[in-house]
Amino acid sequence: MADNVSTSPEVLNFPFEEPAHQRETALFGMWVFLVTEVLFFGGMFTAYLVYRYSHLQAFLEAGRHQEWYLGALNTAVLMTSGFTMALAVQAARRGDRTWLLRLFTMTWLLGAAFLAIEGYEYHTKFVEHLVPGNGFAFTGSDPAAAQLFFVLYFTMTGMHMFHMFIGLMLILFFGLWTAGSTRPMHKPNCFEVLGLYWAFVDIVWLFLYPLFYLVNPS
Amino acid sequence: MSFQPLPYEDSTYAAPVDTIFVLLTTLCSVITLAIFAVIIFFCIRYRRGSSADRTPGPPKKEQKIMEYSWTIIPLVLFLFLFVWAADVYYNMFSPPADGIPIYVIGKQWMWKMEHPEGEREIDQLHIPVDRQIILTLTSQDVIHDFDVPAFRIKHDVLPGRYVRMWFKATKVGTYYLFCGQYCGALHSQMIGQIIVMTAADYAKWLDEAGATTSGSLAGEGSRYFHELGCSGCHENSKVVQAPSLAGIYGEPVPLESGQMVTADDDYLRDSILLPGKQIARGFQNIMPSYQGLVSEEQIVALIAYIRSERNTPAPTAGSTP
Amino acid sequence: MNKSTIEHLKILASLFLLLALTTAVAFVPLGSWNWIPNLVLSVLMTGLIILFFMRVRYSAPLIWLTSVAGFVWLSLLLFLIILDYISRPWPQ
Amino acid sequence: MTTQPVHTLPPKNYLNAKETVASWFFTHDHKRIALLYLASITFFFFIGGIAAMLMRLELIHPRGYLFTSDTYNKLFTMHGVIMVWFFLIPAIPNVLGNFLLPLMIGAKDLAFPRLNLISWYVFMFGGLFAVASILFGGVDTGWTFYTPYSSTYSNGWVIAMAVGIFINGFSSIFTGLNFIVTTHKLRAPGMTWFRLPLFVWTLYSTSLIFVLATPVLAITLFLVALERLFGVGIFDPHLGGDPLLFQHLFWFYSHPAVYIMVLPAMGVVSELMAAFARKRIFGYNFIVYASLGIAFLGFLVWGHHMFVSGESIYAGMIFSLLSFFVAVPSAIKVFNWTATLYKGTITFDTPLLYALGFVALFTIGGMTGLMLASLAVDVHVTQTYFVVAHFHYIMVGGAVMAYLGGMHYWFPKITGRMYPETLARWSAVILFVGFNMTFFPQFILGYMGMPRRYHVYPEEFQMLNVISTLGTPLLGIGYMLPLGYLGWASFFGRIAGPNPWRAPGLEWQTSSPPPEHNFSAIPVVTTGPYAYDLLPDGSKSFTESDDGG
Repeated sequence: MADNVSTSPEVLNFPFEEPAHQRETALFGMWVFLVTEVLFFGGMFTAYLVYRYSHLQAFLEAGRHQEWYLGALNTAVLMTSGFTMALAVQAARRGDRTWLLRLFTMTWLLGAAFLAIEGYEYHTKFVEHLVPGNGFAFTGSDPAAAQLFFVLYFTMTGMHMFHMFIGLMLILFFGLWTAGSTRPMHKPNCFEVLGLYWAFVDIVWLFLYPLFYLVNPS
Repeated sequence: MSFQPLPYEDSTYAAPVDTIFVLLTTLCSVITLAIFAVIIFFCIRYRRGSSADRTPGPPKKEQKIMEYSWTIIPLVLFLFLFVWAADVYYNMFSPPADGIPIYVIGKQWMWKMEHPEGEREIDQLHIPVDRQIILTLTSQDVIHDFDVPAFRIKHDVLPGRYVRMWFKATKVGTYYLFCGQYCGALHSQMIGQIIVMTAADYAKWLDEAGATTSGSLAGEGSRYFHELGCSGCHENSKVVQAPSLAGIYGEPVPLESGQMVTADDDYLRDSILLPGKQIARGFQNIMPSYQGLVSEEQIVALIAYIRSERNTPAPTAGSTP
Repeated sequence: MNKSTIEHLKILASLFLLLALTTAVAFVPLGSWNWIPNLVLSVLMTGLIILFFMRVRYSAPLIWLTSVAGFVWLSLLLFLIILDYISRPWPQ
Repeated sequence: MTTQPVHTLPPKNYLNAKETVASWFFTHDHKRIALLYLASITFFFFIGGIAAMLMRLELIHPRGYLFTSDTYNKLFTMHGVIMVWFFLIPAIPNVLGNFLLPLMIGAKDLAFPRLNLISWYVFMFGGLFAVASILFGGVDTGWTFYTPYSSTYSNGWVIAMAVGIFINGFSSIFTGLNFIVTTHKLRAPGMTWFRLPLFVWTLYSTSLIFVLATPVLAITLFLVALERLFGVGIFDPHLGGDPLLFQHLFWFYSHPAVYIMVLPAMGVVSELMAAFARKRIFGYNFIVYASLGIAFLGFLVWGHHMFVSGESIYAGMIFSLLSFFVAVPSAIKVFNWTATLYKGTITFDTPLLYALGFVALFTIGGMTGLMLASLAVDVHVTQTYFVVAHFHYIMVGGAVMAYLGGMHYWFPKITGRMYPETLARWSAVILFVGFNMTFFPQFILGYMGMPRRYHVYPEEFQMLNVISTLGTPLLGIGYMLPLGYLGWASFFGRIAGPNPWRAPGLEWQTSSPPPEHNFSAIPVVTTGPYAYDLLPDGSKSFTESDDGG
């Protein structure tokens, strides 16, 4: 299996002339992009905190309807996928195609499991009439504010799931590309950038979990 | 309408606002003109081909001193004006205890005013000169803005919330009331008048206008209090399921959640529309919401009624849970 | 297993531990204040992920700086907005 | 007496390196992408400009006979949206910045050339939505999209417009990201941070704002669109929301956005001042720190747009105080430009005229900004024409003046040819006069109390409105003239040679127009910027043609 662990010369994109320079630049670029992502989600977190402050009672009541164990399970799933992804990046750096593909498969399956659990949760919300809009039914002190909680819940987890979905597509794409190519892996930076993205998606969830599932767990 | 260009001073704010404005303008103009003068002077003196001395300038240390001094001196002057302007601003939005309370409701695209005596006006507000007027503003739909340039007052009128400001007109006359916040198609036609009258004229106007109204705003509120069924629970004589509202206005209310709130306009409004939001200690959340069942005018009247009862002592028996 | 894999495993174990802790904390009756320890623990977990899974611990200072910049900026936004809300009640 | 040196265009340059249409639309060359942006924003500028002209025409008469209220509202919304997001924000960064950043730091291109092209396509895609929403019937919310009007009550194509701006935001983000990474990673050997030209510093500061502020706007407009689409009430008070939250989030972006427009303008002016005074810029370090300071403080003052909106009056006081502080770095810059002229050798070529125009108008704009930052005064003049005049002085008087000054200064670098100097000087003067005539009366109108976004207004305001409207033809000529003669000169102007201004910046050390990859060999930098005193021969002489004169 010698060809699996060969380190190969990287492809250099214009205007770079050295692999190290290209790598540093690509990673820095990704980090700057993640800064924008932090603020993108940040706008929604701001809305959450403001409304939680203004409608504490309603948020506590609405939080009752969240299954904390599903959230905890999802957090664990996502953390594990972050772990496998981090290892996948290491494998890519070593040029270890076999392990890269194995770890990618695991990451992908864990990510898909996350989406499935989240989908189940959306389904229960639908059944309990907790989806904002005309069908929304909530008995509590302030249904409008409770609806706000669920609007934020669906928007923020929805936006997070959208990011997960993109991540899964990218893993699939890079995985098939790696599996289908017999050439040594010549673009290791792609995997590192993808790894950063995936870890960021994890981080967003680490904040969504306490804010939506641990508000008032029973 | 007696609308004159600068300077017109028709409320108690006009003088301080204009003074700050004039001071700022002077200070800014002096700085601006000084910069322009220096630029023009340099441009002429150091134009290409002039024989001006161009040996290197002052040493580095002086350069730094210059940088610091032209930064810090104007800043200190401006900070002085900041404090002054902030003080006037604070004053504008801190209504005094006594004054004529007037409720203003904005809607696309008109102003509805309600006097404590029960007079209602559309796009017009009659007020006496030299009296403190306390405005409580709210909107039925989008954000509007109560803007009277002659009085130097302006504040957004928000849906779902009361904002308060006050002023004292110092001159008899008719003044423009604009909507200062873009509110839709006829935004620029949402113009009203503030009619400032002498005390005598105002009393006369109240009498004449009063002939067509059905009593004071509080009286009207009292009627709604019974018609809408509030009295069924909130009147002292009945079984105690709900807190008595006599004497509650402006007083602290302990809540179930352990917090204390003041029973101000906003609290009362919320309690009518969202009774479960802040539950008074010792009571249960059994009151139905009146959202969609009462108009902004009715809420205002109800609040005026509760306010008028503020001096009625709360019955001691009613407050035990 | 190489050294790096072992390190990753340790981090994953710590993350699970913190997850258990944050979940447990949510059940402690603190009135409505559980969110503060919860968020602190989330920040801790984030720190672990950033430092190890995202390799910032082994990166140049520029990356360190960038990795916190977004959070610092977000806290500016949050701070000034919350400032408005908590001081909203007007003088009577 | 020497004869004027005869220059020829370099036979191979970025303009003729490849000649197919596809080679333009799929180019990765930052210089060509800059020209793509130039064409697009010029197009948008004229759309926004026509809307402005129609508005001024309507305002001649106090009863507004020309348009219905609805049409007028759509016009000012269109003017605002197009001018802010599709002209002013991309103007200097995406045209001049794109063209010059790699040249100025001695790089072959931006760090991510493909992303740069994608950024343009994203920009155009966003523009498509914006233009479509106008063509289908327009939006009447004002460029500020205040809720609940925009989310519930308006009947216009708000969602399409919001989507357009959302997409446009990603173009800004990509550009900002690219600039930041390029500045960090692709500087030529010897180009240390404190040898960077000030224009690069301001582009860097601007990019920080792009990256840190734009995502918040994107998510805010996304929430508005969501609320409108599903009627779920995120900012609607009847459903528990708070319209002020929208304003906070909106101005968290839109206040720094003003600095996106004006910071690079300041950078351009710094370059021009040094070039036409033939001197090192005064207080280079102070200007650098001031740029970063503006970018930072600019994030902390958004609440001054909301002094009368219902935000807490204590928050108002804090925002007011911070707003006074943001004036400090701006003032430092104005003082430093003035000091740069001291003991210079000044020639009054068109770019300097624009730069001086910038300083004058920006100073007036900044000073009136201080009045607006003063709480009690703001209560009186906010949401009136005073504010309109103030931000036009900053954004049009400031940013557009500097943009045109920069376009003239770097025109020979971009096209290899010179523009007609006399005509250009006249055009700058006409623009300056027209601008002041249009916008100065609006300060007075504002203090008299005329609210903005009014097209039916009391008769007392008519005189000043007429004067303001009379200024617009001059303003229009001031914009049309450069479009005409710069367009002409791109093909028929005198050939300029590599360094017509005899400037020491790296962008002048390569041919004009530059070759496809900017430099034949990556330059090595040994001195700081603006080393006019170190120029080998005749540093005091200005243009080559003047050598013997």
